[in-house]
Amino acid sequence: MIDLLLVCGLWSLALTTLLTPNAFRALVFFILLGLLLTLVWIRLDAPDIALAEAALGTGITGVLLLDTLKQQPQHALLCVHRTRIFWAVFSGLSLTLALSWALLQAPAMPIALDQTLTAQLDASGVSHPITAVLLNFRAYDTLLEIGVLLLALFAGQGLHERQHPLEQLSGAQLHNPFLRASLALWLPGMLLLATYLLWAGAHQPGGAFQAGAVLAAAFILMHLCGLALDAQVSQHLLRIGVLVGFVLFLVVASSSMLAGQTLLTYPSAWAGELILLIELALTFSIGLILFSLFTLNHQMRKESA
Amino acid sequence: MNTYLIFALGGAGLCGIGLFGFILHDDLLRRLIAFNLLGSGTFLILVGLAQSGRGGVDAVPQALVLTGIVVAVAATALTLMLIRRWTQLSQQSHLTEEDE
Amino acid sequence: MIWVYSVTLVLLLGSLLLGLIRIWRGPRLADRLLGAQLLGTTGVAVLLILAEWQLQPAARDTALVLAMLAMMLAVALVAGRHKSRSS
Amino acid sequence: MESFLPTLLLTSLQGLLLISGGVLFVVGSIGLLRFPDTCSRVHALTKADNLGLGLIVLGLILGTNSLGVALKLLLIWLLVMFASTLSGHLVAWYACYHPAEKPLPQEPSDD
Repeated sequence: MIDLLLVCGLWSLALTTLLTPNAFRALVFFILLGLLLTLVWIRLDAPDIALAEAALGTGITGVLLLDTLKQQPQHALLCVHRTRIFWAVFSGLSLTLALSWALLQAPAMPIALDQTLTAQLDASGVSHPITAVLLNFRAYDTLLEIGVLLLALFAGQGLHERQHPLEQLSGAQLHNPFLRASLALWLPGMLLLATYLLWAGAHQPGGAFQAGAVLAAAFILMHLCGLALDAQVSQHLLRIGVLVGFVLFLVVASSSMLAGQTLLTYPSAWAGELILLIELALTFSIGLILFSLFTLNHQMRKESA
Repeated sequence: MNTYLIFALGGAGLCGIGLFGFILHDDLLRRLIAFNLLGSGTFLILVGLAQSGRGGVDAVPQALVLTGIVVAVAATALTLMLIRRWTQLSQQSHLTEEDE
Repeated sequence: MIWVYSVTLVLLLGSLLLGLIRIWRGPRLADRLLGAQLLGTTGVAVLLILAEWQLQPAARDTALVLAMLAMMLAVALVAGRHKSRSS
Repeated sequence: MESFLPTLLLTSLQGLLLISGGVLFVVGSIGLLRFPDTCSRVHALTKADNLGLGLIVLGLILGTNSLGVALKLLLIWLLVMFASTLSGHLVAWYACYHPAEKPLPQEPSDD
């Protein structure tokens, strides 16, 4: 019952987001869609994804879109051709129908990966299966993922050509005493939350991704309040921080080759410690990369202003 | 009809809605939102289908989706930058179509 | 006990719908964000109840994250406004 | 049989707390819907809803027997109260200090 309601809510919010002519309304409905998705992931027994969705959806995506939307020229729904509406409805419906048909026809899965996983969990050094998959059994994916994040960051840096002097970066300060005072309480709280999530990842839902998202949100909050991180810390330090996750991961992954094993095998005696170390570096890097993507966006606004 | 399958079907609907919006809109921001909907639908299908086939929690697709969500946010940020650059250069918020 | 949880969830759902109407009506961005804040608080309540109902303790962590990050939108609203005015 | 009455009492108290918390949420939403302008709508958000969440948290605390969970629930409530104080203040600040932003016709609206 509650599941059907949630699905109907998802669909109606998605349709409203797409069809409403008012851009701000669409934005807020999109943020709410993220909130609803968080509930859906909890219902699906995927609390790790729910944590990431809550942190990324409200902390980063919402802020990014809000930031962009205020700059973009607003306009109403364009009057599109009748044929285009037809094609849009037709292809949307046919995709849905095809996917649903495929879902209902899906044969039983022959490979029981989860049983292999449970059998091997003791060897991984952590007791939470998702962390074990991310950082041990399928560590290759995670390595590539942080590489993709770095690529996105480099592409973004390539997009905006002018380098800003630091004075400009520090930006205007928010003259709200209450906000500034509460920041002193709130930022340590967010850092604590990120640490908790990182620590929790070894044996319960949580881990580097969620912690990195919360860390990025903390950096963004600082930036929004006029405490620009890139004006306080030198650029070199920031660059090192962005790279440290990938480099450390790669070093640990390839050092096993020296001992004559294949890439990405941890010595089983200290697999747990190594995973924690890599996760710490990954958290920093993910937080800094997401934050840098946000500031790049932010600076482009200044160029256009 | 278990919970997992309901949400997988919901994800299929979300995919369809995303594709619909992607084709319907000219505005690049709306297209980005539609694309994000498509992505969320895909994630729902992945996890929902795997778990409904198994009748329980399956950690492997969950880990995959977790990676995917973070990459999707980074891609969204990059796309927003591209959109801004385009708007700055061309003074319009949708792509020009020369062959119409 | 289950029916108490269901009744509370239904009430929260009603509150959610009313909040949606406010977001729909607007008229200003500030009103819409207020609606979003309200739904954030409702979401925290729903997560806490689901944590009890589904025996999913991690839902409480999610509620914690949501509670900490829900005010970022308000800060973004004010910060963006101030900067664009000063520049 | 001795433990029967306290359990019944506890359960009914918990039910009362949870349901009245839910009712308060609905009341807050009605306030958000009915109040005439942004600054007064902040009241509905920051008062009724936080009380509602507090009652729900109390009800859930009565149901658990673990100290850690109870403390975490309390922490969540405190955080939500603090956050909604802050965001309510910011939104009201924005709304009252920038009344020039008010013009409705600029925003394309279909209602």
